[in-house]
Amino acid sequence: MNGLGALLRRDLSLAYRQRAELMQPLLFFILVITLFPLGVGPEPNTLKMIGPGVIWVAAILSSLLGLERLFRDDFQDGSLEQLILSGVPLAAAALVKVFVHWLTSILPLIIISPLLALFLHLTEPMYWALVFTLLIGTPILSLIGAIAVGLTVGLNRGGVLLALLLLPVFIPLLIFATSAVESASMQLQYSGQLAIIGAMFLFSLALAPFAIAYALRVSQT
Amino acid sequence: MNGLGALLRRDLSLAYRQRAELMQPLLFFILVITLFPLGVGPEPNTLKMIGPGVIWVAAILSSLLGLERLFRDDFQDGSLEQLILSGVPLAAAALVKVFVHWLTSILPLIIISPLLALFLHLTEPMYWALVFTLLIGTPILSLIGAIAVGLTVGLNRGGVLLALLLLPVFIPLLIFATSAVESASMQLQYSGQLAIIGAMFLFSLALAPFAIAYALRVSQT
Amino acid sequence: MAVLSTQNLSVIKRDRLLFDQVNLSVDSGSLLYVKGPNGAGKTSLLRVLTGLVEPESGIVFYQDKKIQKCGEDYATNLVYFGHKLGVSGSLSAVENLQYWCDSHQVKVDTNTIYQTLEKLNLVGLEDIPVASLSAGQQRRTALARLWLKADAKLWILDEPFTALDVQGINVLSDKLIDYLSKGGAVIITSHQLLELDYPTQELTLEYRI
Amino acid sequence: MAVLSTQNLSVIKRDRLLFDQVNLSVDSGSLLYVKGPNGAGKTSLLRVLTGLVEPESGIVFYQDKKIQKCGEDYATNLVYFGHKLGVSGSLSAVENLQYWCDSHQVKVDTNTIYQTLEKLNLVGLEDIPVASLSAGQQRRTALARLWLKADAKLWILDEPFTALDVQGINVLSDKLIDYLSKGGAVIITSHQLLELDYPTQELTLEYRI
Amino acid sequence: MWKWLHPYAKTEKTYWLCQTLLPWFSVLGLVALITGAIWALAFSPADYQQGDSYRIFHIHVPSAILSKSLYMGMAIAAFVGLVWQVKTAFMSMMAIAAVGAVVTFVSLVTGSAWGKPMWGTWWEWDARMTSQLVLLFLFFGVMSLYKSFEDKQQASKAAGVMAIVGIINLPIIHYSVEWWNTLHQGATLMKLDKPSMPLEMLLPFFVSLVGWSSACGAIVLLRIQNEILRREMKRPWVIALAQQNVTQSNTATK
Ligand code: HEM
Ligand SMILES: Nc1ncnc2c1ncn2[C@@H]1O[C@H](COP(=O)(O)OP(=O)(O)OP(=O)(O)O)[C@@H](O)[C@H]1O
Ligand SMILES: Nc1ncnc2c1ncn2[C@@H]1O[C@H](COP(=O)(O)OP(=O)(O)OP(=O)(O)O)[C@@H](O)[C@H]1O
Ligand SMILES: [Mg+2]
Ligand SMILES: [Mg+2]
Repeated sequence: MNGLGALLRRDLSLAYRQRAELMQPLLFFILVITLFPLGVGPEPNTLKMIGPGVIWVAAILSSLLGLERLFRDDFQDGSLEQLILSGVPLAAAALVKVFVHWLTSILPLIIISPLLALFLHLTEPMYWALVFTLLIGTPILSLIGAIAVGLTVGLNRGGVLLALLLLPVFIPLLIFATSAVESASMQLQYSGQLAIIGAMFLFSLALAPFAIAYALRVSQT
Repeated sequence: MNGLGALLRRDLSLAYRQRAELMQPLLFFILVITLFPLGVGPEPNTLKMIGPGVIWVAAILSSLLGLERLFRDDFQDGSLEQLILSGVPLAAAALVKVFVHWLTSILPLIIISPLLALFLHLTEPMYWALVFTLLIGTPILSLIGAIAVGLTVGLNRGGVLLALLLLPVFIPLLIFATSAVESASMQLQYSGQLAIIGAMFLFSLALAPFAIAYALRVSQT
Repeated sequence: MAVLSTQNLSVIKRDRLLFDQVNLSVDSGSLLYVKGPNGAGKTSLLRVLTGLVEPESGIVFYQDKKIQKCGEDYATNLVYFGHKLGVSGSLSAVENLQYWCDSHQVKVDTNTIYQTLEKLNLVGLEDIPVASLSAGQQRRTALARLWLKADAKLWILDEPFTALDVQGINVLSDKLIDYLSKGGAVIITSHQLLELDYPTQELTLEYRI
Repeated sequence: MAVLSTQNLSVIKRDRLLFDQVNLSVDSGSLLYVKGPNGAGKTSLLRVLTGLVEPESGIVFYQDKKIQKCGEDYATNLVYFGHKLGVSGSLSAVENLQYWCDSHQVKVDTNTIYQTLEKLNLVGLEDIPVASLSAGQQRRTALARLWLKADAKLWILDEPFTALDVQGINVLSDKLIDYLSKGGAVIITSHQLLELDYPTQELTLEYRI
Repeated sequence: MWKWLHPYAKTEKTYWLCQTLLPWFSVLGLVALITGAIWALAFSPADYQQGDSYRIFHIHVPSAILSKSLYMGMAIAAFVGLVWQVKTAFMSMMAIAAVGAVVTFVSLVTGSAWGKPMWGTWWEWDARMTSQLVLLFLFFGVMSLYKSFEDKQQASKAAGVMAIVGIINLPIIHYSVEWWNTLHQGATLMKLDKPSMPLEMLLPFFVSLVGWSSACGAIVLLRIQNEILRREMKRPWVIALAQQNVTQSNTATK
């Protein structure tokens, strides 16, 4: 436990040290959402219609952006091999690292999304649906993405694999999420969609850490 | 000259070695554009209206994705200091590197964009306008982005700065490009917009290499 | 009971057999010096011994138990120091060492860390990012682990003397002898001649093409 | 006319004066050995001499001309070998060296490169990515530049012996003596005792806190 | 150019130059700001369309125009610093950066406050607003880039390059209204032909513009002096200056 706590603290303070880099997904997110009205035209109805899709796509892209860095530095400077040799259960350690990543680079997106939802003229129920789906849905991206990143950290070529692994997860996620927001815009229930996303989340939470740990061990060979 | 040719060959073969990583912006681009109809709803008219904006925003974001890698590896393994000491004019070398980056990670996007334009129900004149604006416009992104990457290569935290420096370029670029496509959709001339984008391109082509070279020299201190 | 022993180890890299049938055994208080030219497979051997890499065939035993079966027991009794330092450049020396100790279940307080860094001639540099230290100073930072985890049963050190100046080499050599005489076991590689005033077991790997 | 000379060089890092008033002069055929403990500022000095870093004050002259004014002339007559190797891991040794030679205006054909690599004991490893070589083999790859650009007037070498085995050290030492006796100038740092059979000029930097 | 600049590459000379300029700027700034404010708020007529809310104009427009001039000033300082290796130019660059950020922020806030009664919205993705926001970010960017380097020499150079590259944003701010026909009003003052504004609105505006400029100038001068003192703390002339100040204040208290 002590070891995991130390890892948590260290990763958080590393994140703080490199906070400029951490801003990246956030700025990227803001960028997307600023550029869209400029590119698409500022018509409130159009914006409202495409708004949830834009925010979700932007969130997915931003989370991809930082993901590659998740194990790269640790692999290159040898911290990863020291972690593997430390006796801390590797799956748990992987989970901690993914958690820190989510906390520092995705949670901020969710926190500022009300502001952006305003810009895109979303209504309040739509906004709440958006936040709920983001809160449950984005950890899935981080968890599954981390498997791909772990598999390729030694090879230095994560790109394709990352996309291939993530695509089958993205599509249902996006469909359920936007359908939830749509239901909300029509004042309907959307707990069904939330439940499905929640199930996906629990499933990946249970299995992904072991896959990540295995991938990291393989990277050392 | 010989030195520049060697650099070109070497960067191309490095790109080929890491082709899996190169696929990343392309996949990303496809992802955005296929996800959009899913997220927004498949109504042809809406899609057609937002299409050019979406493609342009997607191209901008994808080009950001690979940019950070432009000088990072060379800095870390010391190839950059050897290049600076090689006697090859550094501004020209920077231009070659930016060119290879554009060629290998942005040109493919432009090449597949007809396919994607189909998904978004663009008409043929719109499509041509899109391709022309992309062809002239995206090098500007690479050139200006490379300055930011050069400035921060030693810091290992390019993100924020990249976005900051690029935003002022994005805005007019996006405005002119989408307005060109709009003109095309109404069968109007759009050479005016192209001319402005072309002027921006020539301007950045003339000045950016020196700024990049200077930034790279500063990174060695 | 040997601290570490192996049975018929062999390792293949890129279809090339680096070594096979390596049987070694290191007891408490003894020093094994792995020699061999560049590319002989010293690093590969050491990484197999730590368990980071699976050998092509053969078994590694920690106190007569397969290392895969030992779980945390082996981890808490091992220090591995490889070509890569395992310190992150944006954290300071103290932060790096504090984290390392915590994650390796070593109890130390910050004072001890400062004192250790003082022994290693890093006074005044404890709190700046490791990336802005000189090459030798970065390695000293990583080597401080040997002082902090001196109750481990086994140290596996891959070229620990690299980039150290004469004073650094002396400090480290003294530490090694001190550790060995207190019953520790050391497996070491070095291209610099190992001039320790201590009985040395040698294992020479050849460079096979 | 000295190949390289300096006038009142001083360098500051993190508000600490590493050294000041360094005046040195290296003639053709002479060897300057820069000594000093870890963190004394040897690497910093060498990087200033190459022109990569601007000193806080002072001037570096190449053949009595400021190096900033020399342009390509200095570049074509210099080989710098630093802590970072300057080879990219995904390219093979031959590719790396071919590129380096082309960009440094050195004319060689592939055969020469293969022969050089053979001298450095890298037979059979010429065409695999450098990243999968051992630590010492990677350094040998980078050192091959000294063979390929032996007509440069000046070599600046920062710890070239690191990670080399005994045979490697001998090969490199022989090359250095050969180069010096043909009129080359060398500035070198090393923590391993420099045992060259050649008159050596020494410059010792102190570690100032 | 170099002949003229050369003496001011020395920090001490620059310090005394600032010292002589400072009172002029401060007095002019203070007087003009106060006159301008009273004139604009109390005497100048209300707009026939906008009523009294148009009076924000007297803060919004000077600050908006000044923000661009400050950016330009910063970039010029950066250019001088990069080309002629003048340390004091970099100090001026950083001195201007913070002031510029504040002024830009003021223009954004006042614009936004004006937008609410005029357009019924605080914020819109209008090209001018967006590019003005980008200007604020650019100021922040220069400052944060400067902060993230340990070595201040390196930091100045990097921040300088960034400041110069950012100039592209200035024409964009100006022309954005023409390119993109949305909410923000086109050029009314900065036109080549006759300004389309009554003189009794224009005059107080110019007075406040002068006031804003001089006040910012004064603050920049002060900041340059501060930076010089901080960097050269250990130099003899600074120590002498400090001792002189101490003895003066001592005699004053006695
Ligand atoms: C957040 C919102 C706003 C921002 C960021 C903003 C920004 C600017 C900027 C940057 C300028 C200087 C342009 C130049 O020098 O070329 C400017 C000028 C001006 N603004 Fe705004 N503005 C905002 C809202 C408003 C509103 C609501 C009004 C009034 C309806 C307004 C009226 C003006 C006028 C009259 C000028 C002078 C135009 C000229 O002569 O160039 N602005 N604004
Ligand atoms: N990741 C890898 N992939 C393929 N081959 C490798 C890899 N790492 C090492 N090798 C090969 O294995 C051999 C042994 O490498 P190793 O690093 O064990 O040598 P070493 O004895 O430690 O050498 P040195 O003294 O240079 O550190 C080398 O010849 C190298 O070519
Ligand atoms: N990038 C940097 N930023 C700040 N300080 C640095 C930086 N690089 C080096 N230093 C400081 O400068 C001093 C000299 O470093 P340098 O690398 O020149 O030493 P060195 O003599 O080469 O040492 P070594 O023998 O360990 O290689 C060190 O004390 C270090 O703390
Ligand atoms: Mg090795
Ligand atoms: Mg050094």
